[in-house]
Amino acid sequence: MAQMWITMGPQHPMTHGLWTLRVKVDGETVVDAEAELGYIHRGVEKIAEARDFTQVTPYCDRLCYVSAMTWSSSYIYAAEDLLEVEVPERAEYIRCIAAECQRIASHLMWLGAYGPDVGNLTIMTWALREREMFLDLLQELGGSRMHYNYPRVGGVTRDIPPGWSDRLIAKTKLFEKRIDEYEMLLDESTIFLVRLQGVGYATAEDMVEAGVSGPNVRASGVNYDVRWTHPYSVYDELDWEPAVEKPTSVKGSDCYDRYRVRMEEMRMSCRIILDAIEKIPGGRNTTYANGDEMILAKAPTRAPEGATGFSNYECTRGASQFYIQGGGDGRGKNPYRLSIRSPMFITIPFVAETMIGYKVADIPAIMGSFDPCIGETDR
Amino acid sequence: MSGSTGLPTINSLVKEDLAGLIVDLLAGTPLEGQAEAIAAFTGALLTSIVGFLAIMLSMFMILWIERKQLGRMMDRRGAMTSLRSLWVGENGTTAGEWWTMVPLIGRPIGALNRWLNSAFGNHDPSRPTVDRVGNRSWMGFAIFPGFFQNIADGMKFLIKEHMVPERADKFVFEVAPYLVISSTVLILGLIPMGSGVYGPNPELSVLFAMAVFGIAPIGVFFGGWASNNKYTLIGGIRSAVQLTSYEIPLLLTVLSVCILSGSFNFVEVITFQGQSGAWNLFLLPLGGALFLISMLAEVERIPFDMPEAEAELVEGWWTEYGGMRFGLLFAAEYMRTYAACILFAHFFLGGWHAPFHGLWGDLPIVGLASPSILWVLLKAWLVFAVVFVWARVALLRIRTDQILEFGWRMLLPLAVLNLVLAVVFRLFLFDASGVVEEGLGSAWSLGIFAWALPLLVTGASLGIFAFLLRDENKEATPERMFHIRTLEPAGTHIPGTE
Amino acid sequence: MSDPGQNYAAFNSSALLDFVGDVTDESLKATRIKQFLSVLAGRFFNWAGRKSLFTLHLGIKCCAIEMAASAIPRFDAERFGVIFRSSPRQSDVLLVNGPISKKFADPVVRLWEQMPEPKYCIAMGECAISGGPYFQSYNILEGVDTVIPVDVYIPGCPPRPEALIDGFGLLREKIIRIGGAPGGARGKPVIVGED
Amino acid sequence: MHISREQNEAATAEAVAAADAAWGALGVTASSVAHSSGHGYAFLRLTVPPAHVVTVAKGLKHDMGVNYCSMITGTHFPDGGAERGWEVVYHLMRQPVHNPEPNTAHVLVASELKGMDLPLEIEVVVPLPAGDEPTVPSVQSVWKGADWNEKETWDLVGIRFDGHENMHRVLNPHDSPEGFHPLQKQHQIRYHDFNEMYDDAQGFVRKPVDEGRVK
Repeated sequence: MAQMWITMGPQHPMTHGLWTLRVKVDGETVVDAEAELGYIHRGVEKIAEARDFTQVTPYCDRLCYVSAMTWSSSYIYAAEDLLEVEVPERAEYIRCIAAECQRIASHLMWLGAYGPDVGNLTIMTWALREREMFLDLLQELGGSRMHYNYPRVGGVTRDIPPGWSDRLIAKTKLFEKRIDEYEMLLDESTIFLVRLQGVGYATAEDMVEAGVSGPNVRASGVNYDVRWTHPYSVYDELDWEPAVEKPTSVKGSDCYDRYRVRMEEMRMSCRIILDAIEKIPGGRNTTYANGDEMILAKAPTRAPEGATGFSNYECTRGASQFYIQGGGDGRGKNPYRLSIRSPMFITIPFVAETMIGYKVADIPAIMGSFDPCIGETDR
Repeated sequence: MSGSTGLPTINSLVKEDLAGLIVDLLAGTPLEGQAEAIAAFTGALLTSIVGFLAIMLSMFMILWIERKQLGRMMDRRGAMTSLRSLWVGENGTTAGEWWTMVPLIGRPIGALNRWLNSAFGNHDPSRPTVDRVGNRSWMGFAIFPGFFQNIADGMKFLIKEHMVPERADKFVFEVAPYLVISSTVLILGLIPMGSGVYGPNPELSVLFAMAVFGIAPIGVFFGGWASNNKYTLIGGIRSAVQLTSYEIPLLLTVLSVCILSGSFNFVEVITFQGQSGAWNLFLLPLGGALFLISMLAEVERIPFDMPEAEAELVEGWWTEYGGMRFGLLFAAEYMRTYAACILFAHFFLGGWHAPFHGLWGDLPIVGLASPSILWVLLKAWLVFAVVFVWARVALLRIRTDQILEFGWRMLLPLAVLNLVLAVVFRLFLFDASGVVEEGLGSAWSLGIFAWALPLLVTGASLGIFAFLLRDENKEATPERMFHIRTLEPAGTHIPGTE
Repeated sequence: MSDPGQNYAAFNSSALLDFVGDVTDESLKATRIKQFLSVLAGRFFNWAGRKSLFTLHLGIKCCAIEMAASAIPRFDAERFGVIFRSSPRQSDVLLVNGPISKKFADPVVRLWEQMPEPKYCIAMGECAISGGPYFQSYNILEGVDTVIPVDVYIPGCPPRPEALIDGFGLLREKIIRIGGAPGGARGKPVIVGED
Repeated sequence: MHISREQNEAATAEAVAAADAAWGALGVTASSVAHSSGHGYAFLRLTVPPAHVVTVAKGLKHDMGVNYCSMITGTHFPDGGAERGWEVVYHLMRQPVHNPEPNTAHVLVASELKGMDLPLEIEVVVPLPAGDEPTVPSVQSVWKGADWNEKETWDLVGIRFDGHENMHRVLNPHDSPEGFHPLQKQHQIRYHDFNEMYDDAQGFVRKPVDEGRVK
């Protein structure tokens, strides 16, 4: 049979967003693949040049719609580096807890989207059912289901509401049991193992060379995590360690390893949450007023001319980085240039290369295991 | 069920009373000579219609079971559509005074509509969304909530535009659905629905039904190829490969059933199960499992739904079909599933025989209170709900090469083993004197008691199953146990590079 | 035989059908049964069309996640006949849930044209309505209604799943009014939450 | 568990010394700068003349173990003077990542890391002279991860990367006008007026069938 190009996308169930994967197939085997991006390029970097530092935060929420809290926090760290703000300890704790809640919600969204990729709809409804628990918690903090606009330059918008910590602990402990339920559905199924094991190999060194980061690298047996190499929040005070999966082959991690590492990471996030909520300064049952100095420090609105800010943040899909040059329009009120480093932008072309040699039916399994998010990719 | 209890059954009504009536009516007319033939034809036609209607009307039941069972297992409520809004309108908006357009009986309909609206209609239009989301808009009662969803789907497809892709092979594109649908309906025509409720009853009806079952893949392949779309092309090829390779274990299993029962005829297979004392499932549990697995593949449901693999092939081979063509294909798929369930009931679950009917089936009132059609339908629904829907909820989609490997390397040897078992049972362990027309048969007694062989086989099979089911300690063996055992593991072979 | 796709039978069956159709039509008209039937059947088809809204599985941006959330246990849009299909040929509703970039404007129009009539378009979220937060962007159209006629607008950034379900409810109410009217006569678009 | 501040400062100081020794003669200035957010960790900032970008990149890759190119930012300074009309900033990482043996994990322990294994952030600033065609040598051959970063920087900012193979637009439509790079400062956020937008070459003319029915 002659080789042919198949264009998957932009509207395709596999893509998890809006992009195009062009694969060249020989029968059922993928011979060549290339990615085509830019279908939801919104020009956030250009828009941000006409917004002041507070107004940029909602755009960063909307960069990655699955993990809004981590992306806006990432931007906030860059802005604080630029504006030289000292953040109160309690605010750092709240940000850390909120980010870990968001990490769980994001991984659950990944799990829910991965189910249909390998042909099971049940895990989608189950995972998204538990995701609602954490969305409710975040909603109490930020007031919205998805885009919270919660971190501020210098702290957080509001303190945790009364009774929130109790609900957080109860739901987290419930969720730890639900993870076992998912594993009973998936790991106990031979079909699941047969579909995922031995498929989509990628070694750690190749991934780092190509610019992949985050859980995808940790699945290959390396515990490189920005949260401990360049600790940014209170991760150096908490009891945790990065989730690592041991790959079974010299060819690196396969889809199953990447699935396992995300499940373990959800467990680790639960551990971080339970640890952090007990250690929070000011007590977990107190609620400070908006703008109290315990949760929000005074921040300047203008950046010094020529100053730069940079943040390196472990997002749910890898290291997200922001680079801001101050001193734009409005004499320093706006960023002069806001540059966003999206982990998936670099990962997607790498995944396209990873697929070569596998079957057409493996494409969604491999693609989904890397957890693509097109919102941050296209910016 | 024997019709000897004195009360009329469908069989006796059609075959005896109606035949007598026709013969009486035709007496004295020029057709008197052919009266017997006409009566037989009319009887066959009527029974066919009854059986066919039973299947077609209960089709909606299958779809409903799937929706509800799926919803329950996924922790959802599932479809809730009722007929009520046909008259009442959507909440917030009533249907208006449409009845004024109906001539003659417009006013009574209007009165009925007003009454329906006040009784079951829009009680609190100020909070429609809250009611909808909280599922509190169900004032009054609903019969089979969600049952009418499938009717709505089908009716909607009727009014959809018919589109043919510009570059498609139009003739084949149009013909392919009819190939699939007509062959599917033909199977249902051959399957008996109850004791005496069948139209044609050819001597080799099992063989004929399985042959007809094999026509649909051709239509699938035609449709996939003619759509001029790469997804449908791959889907069609996958379908052809999968269906042909699973036909073989399926046919071997059916062959084993026929050997065991000594006939290629549905009615005789079922009657044999009723008279010999045990259903085939308890004699050939392996055969039952093989039949279900290969039937899952034949009707292209999860875990064998590669031809329609949503994740990579959009909608598979029917991606380009819309409107009523798609609606019919969709219905045909469920008809095939339903036919598979009924076939399983016939081959392995004793057809229209009630459980333990040999013990109590002769009691006059009880025997009649369990109509044979209902038993067939109940068994088919049970098989569908327990096996087909549950598999869809709990399992994932297998890859094409794994499907083929599973079919050729595991199912085929097992099917041969099953065939050998059936031959051994029939040749050496069968006691022909134990086949009785009434009461408990003892054909498989081994000379001990009536259910000796079935109990033995079932117990042994359950033991083997439990042994295979035990949890392996996956941590103990670090190397992956679940690699596909192909010559070249996945990811190592790229065509054209050697 | 100008169009070989239409007449593949050896005999001309369409003439026969036309003849039978004309005769039946006349007789129905004469007895006023036609009006009777068309009102009742029209109601029935209208009910079917609005109770079975297959939605194209098209995820553009944030609202796509809420679209997925509307299918899960808590909200479960399938209760109302909203089922997501992947092929535009089998869909009734195009749910545009994100900004339309210049690169995607052509594909989205193509998706719309691939859907068979009667079809409806819902603009979900600010981006699809007007460009939303990206209204100033160099790469984003000012709403999907610049390229596709929209039936229902669901404001929100993103709208909650309840709002999406309400949008489908309003679409059903609209279908009661307009029926499956193809092309024109679609009436004004509906906006969720508007008094 | 985490990398301590002392380790971070030692690594940065060592890197500064190494960079000074290696490329001091080429006009490369190296300095250690501390972030003011987070825990104030330091990073290495290099200012490199455009001619020596590939030399420095190869040195970083092979001598200092910098294996990760995470971000390339181009900036347009229309009033930045003749020396700094454009600027390209490379953000690089040193990640101590090695392939583990099968069935084991390569777990790094912070207290045992030293020398070239310590994680490090590097910021390489390359000022470019003003002009219409800012050009910088490509580091695509040094880091694979720089490939799409350079494509994106060319697409959005218009910095040319000499020696970059297979350069094409990644975010903007392929049929964008030649020379349209939206992040250059002479472009407004949206410079089209409404009608222009739908009539331009890559935009889409309103469909006649929709005329009068929408908006």
